[in-house]
Amino acid sequence: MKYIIAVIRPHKLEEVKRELEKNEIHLMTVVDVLGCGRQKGVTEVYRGVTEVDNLLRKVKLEIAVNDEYLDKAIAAIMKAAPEGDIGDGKIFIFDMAECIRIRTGEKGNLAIG
Amino acid sequence: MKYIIAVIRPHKLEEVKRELEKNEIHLMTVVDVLGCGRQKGVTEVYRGVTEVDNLLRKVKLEIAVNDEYLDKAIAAIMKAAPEGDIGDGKIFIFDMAECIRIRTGEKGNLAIG
Amino acid sequence: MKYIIAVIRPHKLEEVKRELEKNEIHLMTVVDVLGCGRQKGVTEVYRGVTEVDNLLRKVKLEIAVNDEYLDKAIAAIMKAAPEGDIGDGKIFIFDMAECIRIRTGEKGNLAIG
Amino acid sequence: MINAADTVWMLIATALVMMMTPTLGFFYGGLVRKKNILSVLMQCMVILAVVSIQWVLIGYTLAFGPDKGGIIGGLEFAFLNGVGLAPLEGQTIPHQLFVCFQMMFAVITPALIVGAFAERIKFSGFLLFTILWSTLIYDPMAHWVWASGGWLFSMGALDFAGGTVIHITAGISALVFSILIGKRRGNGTSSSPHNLPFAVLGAAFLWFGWFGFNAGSALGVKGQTVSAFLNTNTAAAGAAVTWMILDWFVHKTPTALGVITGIVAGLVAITPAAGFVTPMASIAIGAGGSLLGFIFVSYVKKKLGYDDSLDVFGVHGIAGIWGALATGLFASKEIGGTDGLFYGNPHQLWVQFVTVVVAIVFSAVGTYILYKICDLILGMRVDARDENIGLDLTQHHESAYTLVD
Amino acid sequence: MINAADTVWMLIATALVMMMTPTLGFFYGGLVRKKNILSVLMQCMVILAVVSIQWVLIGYTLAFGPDKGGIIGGLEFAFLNGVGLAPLEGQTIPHQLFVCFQMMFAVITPALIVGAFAERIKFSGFLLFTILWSTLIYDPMAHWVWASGGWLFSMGALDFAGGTVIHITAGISALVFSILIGKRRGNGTSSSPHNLPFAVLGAAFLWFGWFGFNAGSALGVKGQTVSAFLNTNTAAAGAAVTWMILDWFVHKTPTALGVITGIVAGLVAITPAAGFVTPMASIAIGAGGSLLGFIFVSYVKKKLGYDDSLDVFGVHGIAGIWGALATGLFASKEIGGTDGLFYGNPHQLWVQFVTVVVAIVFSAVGTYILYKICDLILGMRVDARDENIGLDLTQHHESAYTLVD
Amino acid sequence: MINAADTVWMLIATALVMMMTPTLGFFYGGLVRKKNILSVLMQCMVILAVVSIQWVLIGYTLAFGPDKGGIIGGLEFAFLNGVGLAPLEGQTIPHQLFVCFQMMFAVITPALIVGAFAERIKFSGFLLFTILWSTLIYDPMAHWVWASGGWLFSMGALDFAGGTVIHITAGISALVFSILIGKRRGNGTSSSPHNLPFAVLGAAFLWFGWFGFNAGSALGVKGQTVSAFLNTNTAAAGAAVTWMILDWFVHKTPTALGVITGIVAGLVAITPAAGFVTPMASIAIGAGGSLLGFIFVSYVKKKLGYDDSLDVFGVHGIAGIWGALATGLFASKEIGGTDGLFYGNPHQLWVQFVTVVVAIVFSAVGTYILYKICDLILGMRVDARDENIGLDLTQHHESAYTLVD
Ligand SMILES: Nc1ncnc2c1ncn2[C@@H]1O[C@H](COP(=O)(O)OP(=O)(O)O)[C@@H](O)[C@H]1O
Ligand SMILES: Nc1ncnc2c1ncn2[C@@H]1O[C@H](COP(=O)(O)OP(=O)(O)O)[C@@H](O)[C@H]1O
Ligand SMILES: Nc1ncnc2c1ncn2[C@@H]1O[C@H](COP(=O)(O)OP(=O)(O)O)[C@@H](O)[C@H]1O
Repeated sequence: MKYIIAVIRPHKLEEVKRELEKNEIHLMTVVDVLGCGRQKGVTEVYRGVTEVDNLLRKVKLEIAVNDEYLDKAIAAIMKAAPEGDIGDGKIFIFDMAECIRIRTGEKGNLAIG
Repeated sequence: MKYIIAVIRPHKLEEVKRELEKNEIHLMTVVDVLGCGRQKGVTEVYRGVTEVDNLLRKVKLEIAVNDEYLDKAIAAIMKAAPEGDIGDGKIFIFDMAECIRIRTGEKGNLAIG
Repeated sequence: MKYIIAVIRPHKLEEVKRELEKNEIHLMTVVDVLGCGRQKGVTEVYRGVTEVDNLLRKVKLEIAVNDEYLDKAIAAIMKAAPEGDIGDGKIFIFDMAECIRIRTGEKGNLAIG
Repeated sequence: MINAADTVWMLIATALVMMMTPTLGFFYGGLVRKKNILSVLMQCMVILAVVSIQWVLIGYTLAFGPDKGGIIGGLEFAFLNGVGLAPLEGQTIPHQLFVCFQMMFAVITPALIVGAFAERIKFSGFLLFTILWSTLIYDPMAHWVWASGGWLFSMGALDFAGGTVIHITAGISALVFSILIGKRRGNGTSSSPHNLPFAVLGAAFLWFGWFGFNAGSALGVKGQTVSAFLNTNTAAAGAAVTWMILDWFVHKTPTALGVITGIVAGLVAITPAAGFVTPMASIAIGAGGSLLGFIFVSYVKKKLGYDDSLDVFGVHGIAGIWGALATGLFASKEIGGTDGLFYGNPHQLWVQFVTVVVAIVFSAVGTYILYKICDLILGMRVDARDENIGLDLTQHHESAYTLVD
Repeated sequence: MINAADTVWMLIATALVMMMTPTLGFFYGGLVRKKNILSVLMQCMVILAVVSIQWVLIGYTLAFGPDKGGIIGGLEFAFLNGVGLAPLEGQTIPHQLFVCFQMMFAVITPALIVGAFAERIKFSGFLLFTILWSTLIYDPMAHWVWASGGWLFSMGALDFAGGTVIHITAGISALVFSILIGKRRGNGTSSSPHNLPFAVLGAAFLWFGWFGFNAGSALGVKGQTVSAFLNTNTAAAGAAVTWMILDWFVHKTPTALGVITGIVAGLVAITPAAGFVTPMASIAIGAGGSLLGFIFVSYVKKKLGYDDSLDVFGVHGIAGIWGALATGLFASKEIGGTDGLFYGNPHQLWVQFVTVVVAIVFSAVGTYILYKICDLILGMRVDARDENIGLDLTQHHESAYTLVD
Repeated sequence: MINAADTVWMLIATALVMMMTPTLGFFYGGLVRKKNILSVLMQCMVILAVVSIQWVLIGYTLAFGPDKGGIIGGLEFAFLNGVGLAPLEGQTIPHQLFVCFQMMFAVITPALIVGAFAERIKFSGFLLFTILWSTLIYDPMAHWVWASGGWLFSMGALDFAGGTVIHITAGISALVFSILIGKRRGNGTSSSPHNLPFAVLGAAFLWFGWFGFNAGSALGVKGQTVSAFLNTNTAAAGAAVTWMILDWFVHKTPTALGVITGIVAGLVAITPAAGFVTPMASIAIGAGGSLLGFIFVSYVKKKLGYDDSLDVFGVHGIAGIWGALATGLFASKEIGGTDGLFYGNPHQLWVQFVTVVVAIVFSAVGTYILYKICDLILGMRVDARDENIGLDLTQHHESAYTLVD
């Protein structure tokens, strides 16, 4: 079982979700985050104080998948998320020790989907 | 050392926290998230545009525990979180390589609690 | 490859970021969270209902690093984040199975930085 | 004869009172949880719309139509038939403007009750209840106290701007309603206001609008208008300071929510008295309303255990009762033509007392009956699932705020 | 001769209308995405500032300066030269106050269009367009309909408070503009309003301000003032209730956004008719505006596929056209001195129809030309990257809200 | 003799000025960090309450009681003793209404200073300071400039609506205070406004309220009232445009914060001049205030290194000084009865200059002394921990917003 954390551009969320759904990945958790990356932030100006805030709005997806879905999930994200510019984001993948569905108590692969 | 990520219904947060505390688990980190799951979202209507937004408000708990507390923590969540309907959420469990308390520099099991 | 999750005091964010940058760690993802820890919350009063809310505002940093940067990253956080009081926060470290840069498809160590 | 200056003042006063109902929505809406703010705003806006219509169709004539036996107005003015621009006897503003001004009072009164059943009411039940309540409780009550010929009016009850008709009636109805509909689920935990600045915004504009509410109730520009204006301000100020001090002593900290709650309590308390008392008395009346409100909200409510979500009873009911009685204490012939107890006229206090009791009994019984009827027909309370998800999504299929975008 | 009461009323009415433009910003701003709210607020505030200046320099004289052939005002009053305190002929308020009142109308009209191009316009292009549009579309149009000597005015067109001049002109320009600038990227998905309470706040204060807008258009305190006041309120109420019911039947749920949209549609619809019709007619006019708005926003827009971000055309254009025509139907001599079709004067409907057509054609063609010119000079639409990041950051280098702090 | 139209206007003007103080809270509150907004709102609401009480008890009589040697008013009117409805000599509104109107000025002045010490002040210290400052700085200053008999008034100082008494006094006190209390911790980093829309809301309603502030200062409906009204608007507009252009040139982008800051600077600048100058002059005065404010906020402040959190000095102090002097330049006999330098009366500029110097010296010294006293008694600055956690939680035990719910 794998846990995918993907940081993407906010306006790509819909597209990525749609692409994942095409690949039968329907379950995920979404968080509003600020990302600090290679992408230079947009300069902000407040009463003459100019600051390049390099914290940019991003969206973080967390997706738990069975091993056989991992490649599909990655491919879907890789397809829908990029614009080709710096700031497209990253995918981080983790081994997951266990997964439990709270409602039923099901565990492991059964619980993921 | 384990790291638990639990996605639950927002209005269950208090109960889950109370149940965890009964089991001597007092430390956790809480995030506001949107969850995309089996639970069908509530239809939203904006000037006649009807959309079933399947992103629902959830709360994500992150709890680092020593191995001997893992089962207690899971049991507490399983007890307090479910309503029995789709949408009750999931628990994801990870092996954690290290834990450090910033204040003291303590590491490992000592740092978790 | 390691994934660092650090929970710190909100007003320390700038300092920690600066310290990390000094150590050539420029990439991270930041989330607004509520933390429940040893630190006693500030009492809140609403029309005479007094509640010690023990959920305090914290900031969570997530930083993926190559193994050789791990110690640097920890040291930087340990240097900038603490105030010496309860509530300084924690660092959690995970093994990361894979990392992919969405823009280029680069993987592993190459993708992290 | 129409007086132009009076007319201008009443136009503005009317606009100000209109503004109070949405503003009340923000005062209340800021205090509920994120998932319910729209339902509160929606209820206030819908009341504004629906009662505006009800009033021109039937409400106005019931309240202010030619008196039938002291009990109710006749239907002569239904659909504003025959209601033109010529002033009513004893008035100096166009009849239609009087209709408008009174309309805004009819609007805000049921809106006050919204705070009692917030976070758990079904929208359809709410709507039916509101229409019935306006027609069957508010309109007669307004007739009794304000219409010449109304039986309480004839008794000599003093109610300058609606302490009894508006605040006691709404406050008592709120209490009864909140008992009948029951407590919110999971109440008592994590029920912090989701957006206190909105509540402050609401309170600030309520204060602003209340100048129209109270000083407008002179129905023109007279000495009483100015007295009411000044008294409104000093009462609100005195009440705010009082609540702040009580908070500081009792809870060890002055709070913003306390200050704005005090403001509203003070404004409520001065409402019946505004045109009858001196500025110094108004400070005392404001402070008294605040003190009593504080006691009810902080202690009595906890003791009794009902869940009046936003303290409509504690603030409007209690401060309203206090204000009505205080009018019987502090009224001074020099200001408004009638003396109260402190100026040697105990009878006035008795009249005020009777009015208060009538308002309490009538609105309590009336609300009880209407609640039961509406509950039978449509149901008043949402089910557990809807309450957990929140009224915004389940009753209106909307979210107030987006999380990611 | 100057009348003091009239002057007071017009001072207030002017202040109220001034307040409507920022308030409109909140109505619109609450409906866009988080990354674009500041751009909307900024546009409204800048219009308020820029058109205020344009008006005293040149706009007022073009619109209300001595008539030149029914087409435009002369430059005699440029820079407010010779515009003092003595009233204009037939008026009872200082000339400068008339300038102020009309200024606020000139301000809000281009601000209405902001809703059409929201979330994708370049600020520089917007600014140039606004200045040109005010000078070349609004000012002549105001002259034609309102200035004595203006050719539509001479035809006998009834437009009490600007249904044609303001709402049709803005609504049609919005439609043309939104077609020319094209759809928002990724439109249709996840475009929920980011802060509906702000939109409710805006709608509430628009209602409040509209009393000044409509009742102020009597230019003093008369019977018509009070009629307009009452009609404004009942029309808004009728429209809100109508939209709520339609929402409930068609979409199975009454929505807050529906109610506030209805309110605005009702206020728009009654604008040209406010001082000419009975209260009961005003309910019908409001309800009609709401019904037509509902149809356009829910069905026609989807069909036609243009992206009028915040439905300026559907709400202001359609309800404005309806209102202008309805004035020709419901106008009653008793209220405002002229009869409409229902009172046996079909000619008035014809005049209204002509005016509407003129307004449509003139504003459509004018907007088309001005858009093309501005697009050529500065470019009107931001590039994809800027649109994705949002206008707040890319056009103004500011964020409305902080995420972490 | 009481004039009804004048009275109506002053009722409204008073209500509008009352509304400005909470509104100022939103202007300021939107600019601070999330953890401090309530403290700012709280301070504004508490000032409104406390100074309202102080004023009727003692403040009014100190400022406007029978003159004692040009320095202070006597205690004859303490507790509003003998202050009734009969107008003061030379006035046409009830005496109590004059009290109310002036009260709102006394309220907003200390509220302006809130922006200087935001995010780091102890509430108790703030409260003591405010009460003392109102009584010992504001009340005498108001007497000197506005009361007949006041020594600056006798010199012929022109201050239409309080440029000197209010804005210079507050602006200078803010500067001194911000130096004494020291910089915010970690200032300079991540101090972006947490809710710019709130700041825009505040600025918009300040503009709205300022019509009451300036045009109300004519104390009735006269020619000057209308001049002041128009000038207020054009000055604000001119200033907004100026700041926008400066931002665009200097920082390469027009900003919403810039526009609203410009608006306030323009409103401040025109305040002393509003009833004395032509509309064209008012644009120049507004633009000048904006330009000078821009220079101070963008450059001088950085150079000098004090931490005036929300630029009270840069905006109110500087634009206030400019406005007071500009009154001496642009005043025209035709508008307000006195000529300035540009109309051949250099003496007026000298008088203005003296008044400005007096206001600066008096408020600087006074604030210094009062700060030191309050700091000794209660302490003025919160400790590091409280500042880090935020004033909302530590001073008021409340959070403005919930994160999860
Ligand atoms: N090593 C990392 N650790 C944590 N988050 C990261 C890391 N690298 C990138 N991110 C996240 O991904 C986002 C995009 O990364 P960025 O470097 O800007 O783009 P790209 O991947 O196209 O070079 C960042 O804003 C940040 O949120
Ligand atoms: N595979 C997954 N990956 C990430 N998050 C998940 C996953 N499955 C469920 N979740 C989270 O858990 C929430 C509840 O899941 P859902 O399928 O609706 O309920 P249930 O577990 O009762 O079937 C989702 O909204 C989502 O946030
Ligand atoms: N075991 C844990 N699991 C998850 N989060 C934790 C855990 N321990 C601490 N935290 C996070 O770290 C924050 C600081 O911890 P706290 O115990 O208050 O301080 P300290 O580490 O100085 O003792 C908490 O508010 C919480 O967000």
